[in-house]
Amino acid sequence: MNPTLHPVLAFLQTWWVELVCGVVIIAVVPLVAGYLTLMERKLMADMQARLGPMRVGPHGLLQPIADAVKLLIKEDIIPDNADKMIFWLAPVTSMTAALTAMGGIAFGPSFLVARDINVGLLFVLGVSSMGLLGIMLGGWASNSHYSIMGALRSTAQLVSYETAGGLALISGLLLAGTLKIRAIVDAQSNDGVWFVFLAPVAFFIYLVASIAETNRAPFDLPEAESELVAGYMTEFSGFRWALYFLGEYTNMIVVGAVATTLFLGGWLRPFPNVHWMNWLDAVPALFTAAVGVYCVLRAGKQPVRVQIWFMWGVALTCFAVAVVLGLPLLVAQLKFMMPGLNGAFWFLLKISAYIYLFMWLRFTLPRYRFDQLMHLGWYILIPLAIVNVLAVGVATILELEYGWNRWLALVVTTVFTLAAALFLLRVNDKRAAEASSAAPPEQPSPEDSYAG
Amino acid sequence: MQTPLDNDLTKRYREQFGAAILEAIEDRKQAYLVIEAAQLEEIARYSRDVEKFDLLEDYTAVDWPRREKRFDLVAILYSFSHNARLRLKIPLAAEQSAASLVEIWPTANWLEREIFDMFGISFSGHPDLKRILLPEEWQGHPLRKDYDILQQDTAWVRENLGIESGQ
Amino acid sequence: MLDKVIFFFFAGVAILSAALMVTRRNAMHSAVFLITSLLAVAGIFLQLRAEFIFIAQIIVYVGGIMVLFIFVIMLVNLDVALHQLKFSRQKWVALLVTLALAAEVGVMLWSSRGVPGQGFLLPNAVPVGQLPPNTEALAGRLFDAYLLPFEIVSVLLLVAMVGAVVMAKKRT
Amino acid sequence: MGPGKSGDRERAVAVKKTEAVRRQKRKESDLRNVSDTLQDDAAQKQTLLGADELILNMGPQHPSTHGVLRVKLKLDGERVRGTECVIGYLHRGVEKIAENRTYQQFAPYVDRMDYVAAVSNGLGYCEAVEKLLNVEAPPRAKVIRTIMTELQRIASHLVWLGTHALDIGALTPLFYCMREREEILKIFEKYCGARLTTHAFRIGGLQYEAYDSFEKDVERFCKDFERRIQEYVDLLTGNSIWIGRTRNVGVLSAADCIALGASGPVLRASGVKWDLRKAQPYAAYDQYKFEIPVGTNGDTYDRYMVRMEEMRQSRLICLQAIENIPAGPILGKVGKVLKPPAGEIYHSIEAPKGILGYYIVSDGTTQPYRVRIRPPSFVNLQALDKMARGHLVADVVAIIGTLDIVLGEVDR
Repeated sequence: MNPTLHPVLAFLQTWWVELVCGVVIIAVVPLVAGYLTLMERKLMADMQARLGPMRVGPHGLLQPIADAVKLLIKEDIIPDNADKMIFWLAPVTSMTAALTAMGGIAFGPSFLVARDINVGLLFVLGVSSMGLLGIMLGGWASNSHYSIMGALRSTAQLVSYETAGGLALISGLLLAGTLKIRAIVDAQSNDGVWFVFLAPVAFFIYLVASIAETNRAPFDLPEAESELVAGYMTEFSGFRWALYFLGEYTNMIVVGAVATTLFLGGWLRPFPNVHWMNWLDAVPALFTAAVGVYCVLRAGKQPVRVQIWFMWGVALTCFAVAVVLGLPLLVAQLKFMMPGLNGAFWFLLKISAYIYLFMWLRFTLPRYRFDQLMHLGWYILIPLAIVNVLAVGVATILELEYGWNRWLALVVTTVFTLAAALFLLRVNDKRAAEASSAAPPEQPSPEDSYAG
Repeated sequence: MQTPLDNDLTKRYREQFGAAILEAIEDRKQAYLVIEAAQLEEIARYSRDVEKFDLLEDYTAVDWPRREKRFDLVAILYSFSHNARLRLKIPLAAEQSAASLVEIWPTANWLEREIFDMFGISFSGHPDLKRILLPEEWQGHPLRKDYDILQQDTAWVRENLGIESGQ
Repeated sequence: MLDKVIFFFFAGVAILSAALMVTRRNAMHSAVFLITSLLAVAGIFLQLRAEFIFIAQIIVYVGGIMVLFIFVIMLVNLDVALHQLKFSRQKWVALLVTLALAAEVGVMLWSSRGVPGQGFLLPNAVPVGQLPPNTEALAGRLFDAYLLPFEIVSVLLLVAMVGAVVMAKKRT
Repeated sequence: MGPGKSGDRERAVAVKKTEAVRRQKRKESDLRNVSDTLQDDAAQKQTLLGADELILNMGPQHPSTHGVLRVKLKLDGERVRGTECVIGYLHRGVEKIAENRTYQQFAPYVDRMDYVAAVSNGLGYCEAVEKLLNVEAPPRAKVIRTIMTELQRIASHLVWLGTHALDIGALTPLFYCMREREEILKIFEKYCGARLTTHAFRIGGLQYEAYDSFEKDVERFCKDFERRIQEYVDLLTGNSIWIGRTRNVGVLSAADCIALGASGPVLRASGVKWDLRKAQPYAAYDQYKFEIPVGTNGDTYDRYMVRMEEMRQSRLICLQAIENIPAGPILGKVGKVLKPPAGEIYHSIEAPKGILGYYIVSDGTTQPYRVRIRPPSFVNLQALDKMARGHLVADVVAIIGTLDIVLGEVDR
């Protein structure tokens, strides 16, 4: 054997799982992100009394692929006065950060993407926050006013809301007592309760902060299309633009996964420790089977033969998945597969619900103005998050040192935090009332909207 | 249709400004005063402050190339308190400029710019008198009667749009 | 073997991008190379199985400090800096400092030749599984043995933060 | 083939030359902009981090300038220190065209000004010419005109609401508004065959009799519309983000409005209870009961509330009008050739966007000697600078939206 080949083989032997995972992430996540866009468009259409994409494939199901092809073959424009190197680098940075963050996530007890590293959650947070660099560099490199304003807004916004979101996560981590993804879920399993019920305020803060971190409405100021055209992406077109979008949608999955892991019980089913609720284990199989049955019923009503076939195809896939999910329930020898399969099902379901909430908010709410956004972040969310960390810490000590009932301790602290929130809102309203009673600023006030 | 008008309003104007009110006419139940351009600012101020014509509803011009004084400036005033309109007509010679009304009615700003753009009448005292609808380098004033409907500044079109004129 | 490859890769990237960082005229390019350099150092930490320091490096330096750097570069006018001489009066001082540093490294290499098993002073990674989880270890040390210094540092940071806010507010 | 080729080459050279000239000019005008800012007074030079003021060109291709409006914003950070509107990209010389067409021939052109409210434009023009001719439209024609115009007002306000909400970031109301507008456009289509630029009326009355189910269609729309308008209210009126984005943004006092000539809902939102439909009734408005909604602060939120209420009032007018459409002829006594006696007329109506005035001078021939159109959007747009100063970029977008301009009318 070739002597130089040997270490390579040894390398592959130890690291093949990680390599395969990397390939899978790069191959699958863009596809998933593409279908997220389709899902978003369909949902938006449904809420806006229209149909959404219908032309490419049955019910527009091939639309993301058509979009990708279109974006790939579009002319690649780099503006004359752009900084070419950074213009090239920026979207790549954004997407690399998002995809790397995926590596730290587990989609179920047996679907750990890369490794259960010791700093799991921190890794996901730290790496995904590097996506900001891509946005800033892209905005700067475009050499355009709209881009640079988008980038500046984006920086101020992300730095502010990452602080709030990070503090909210600390509240959850105090309850879990570990940074490892699997151990966090195990902690919730041992306690028999999702942390969202123990620290509702923290979950709410993380929800708001994660919307802001992924630049989604009503916090989509960096790319506010009615103000800044497309913000930092104004000068990007074709596949560079698509990379930014991939990064954004991947980030949605990442924050959804983090929230699910820490607050929504990860891959645990509802009421994980209540035995008479064990029938919930059958839900995944029954759910997919029901989707299949629905497809069969709808197949007859499709106007075109291709669509009928397609519906049957979807139905058969659903039945196959239902069988895979259901077999461990029936066959005792296969029982070991159940936690993994059902766990993945519940996990994906929770992420989908989280992302659905994002989309729903986007179609419903108007956009914040920049000073209002900063105000919300710094005057309400961050103080609230700090109070909440303190309160949860106190509750943990009360429980560990003084033997209080955990629930009692947490109820007391949550009430305390909510009182603080009310106080903040009251102060805020008073400020707003004062500001509005004063005349509108004729002379621009020296207050600087980027100062945060 | 035009009949001379001699009601209270015109009497008051005549008392105030005498010979500056050249004519007072009613046309299809609408009153207008023909006034001297030199007194335009005073008459406008009087109309706003004393007669309460607080809204300058419109300000435009009409070109009469064969007349001695070529242009008519037409200011249409409206009074909220009397719910009444009054038109002021200011005859102007070809190269004569009128006093700007921006100080009295800020809305005159763009309206005067449009008159300047379309007729080439200049207003003294206007803060920023330049073309508004046409490009700044355009030659000619389209609403003058000697500007044919098919005419255009072909040189400008060639230079700025890079096309030969379609006409 | 693999550890060595990874180490030399990251070390090379770190040194190369550091050199590029100081020689670029464009401040934004310098910032990008500084980020690369910091990331490479983070990679070395990871190769040493120090996950916590690795992620702290990324969060604090790349995600925090460099973001602020770039933010400032975006706000100020770069054209002035572009036309200034890069290495000006202090080049003799710089040379002196460099020589001193090189001498120190040389002495260190020389004196470590007797340490067994270290060969070319390449830090050997401890095999996986033999280390305690280093997040916990670090936290233990910080909140146990070094509690007082830790608190002093945090008070210092708080003071700095309050000072920054006060200075920013002064103009109004 | 030979000469053609050399001609091509010459043309290519000429194009290159003009291109160079153009580039030079652009550079010069850029420099001019910069020097403009430099000349500003020293007090304004105190900007963030001592950086220079930023000139941001918003438009003419920008998603929320509602067409080809170009606004030069002088910015300090995101705060607006001054604006300058550059308009005329859509200038077609409507007034010049009028002088070269007969009275009837010109009527369709007015539809192309405010193309979102073509019926209102037509009403103003037809009534102005009727006044010039001293004829009057028969009562039946007047009532149908009123219904059509009020439907058009609703349609115009719907377009405003949808786009205004979109500017502020609410995506969904636009589609609901378009859904309702579609119903109105269907009524127009059934009535005269056109949806957008309808040319619905003729000088002296109407050309078409109302179709059979006209009343029924209008009634069904009006009945439905009450519920639909509640949907917009649910989505926006109480929403705290919406209130935060609109309240105290772009405040215009009543005195400012009158001085700047701003009319229509902008004026009413400042607390002036004035509507030409009441002040100087035209068409059949004197027969119907309706309220003039007014605001108190003159901010963007008040303008929103005023326009919402106006839609409700228009709906009530329509419902009253279809109850009793008088029978009779639809076209008054006008000749085939219109030759108004020499003289002049000014007639204005309350278009959805404000006072729409026509000043027509006749020299006794079949073609008007001069037609001056007082476009509400053009005059209202002038208030932008006053409203936007001291606000943020995002507010400029909201203010352009709340002024409800149509560039076809601004530029004519």
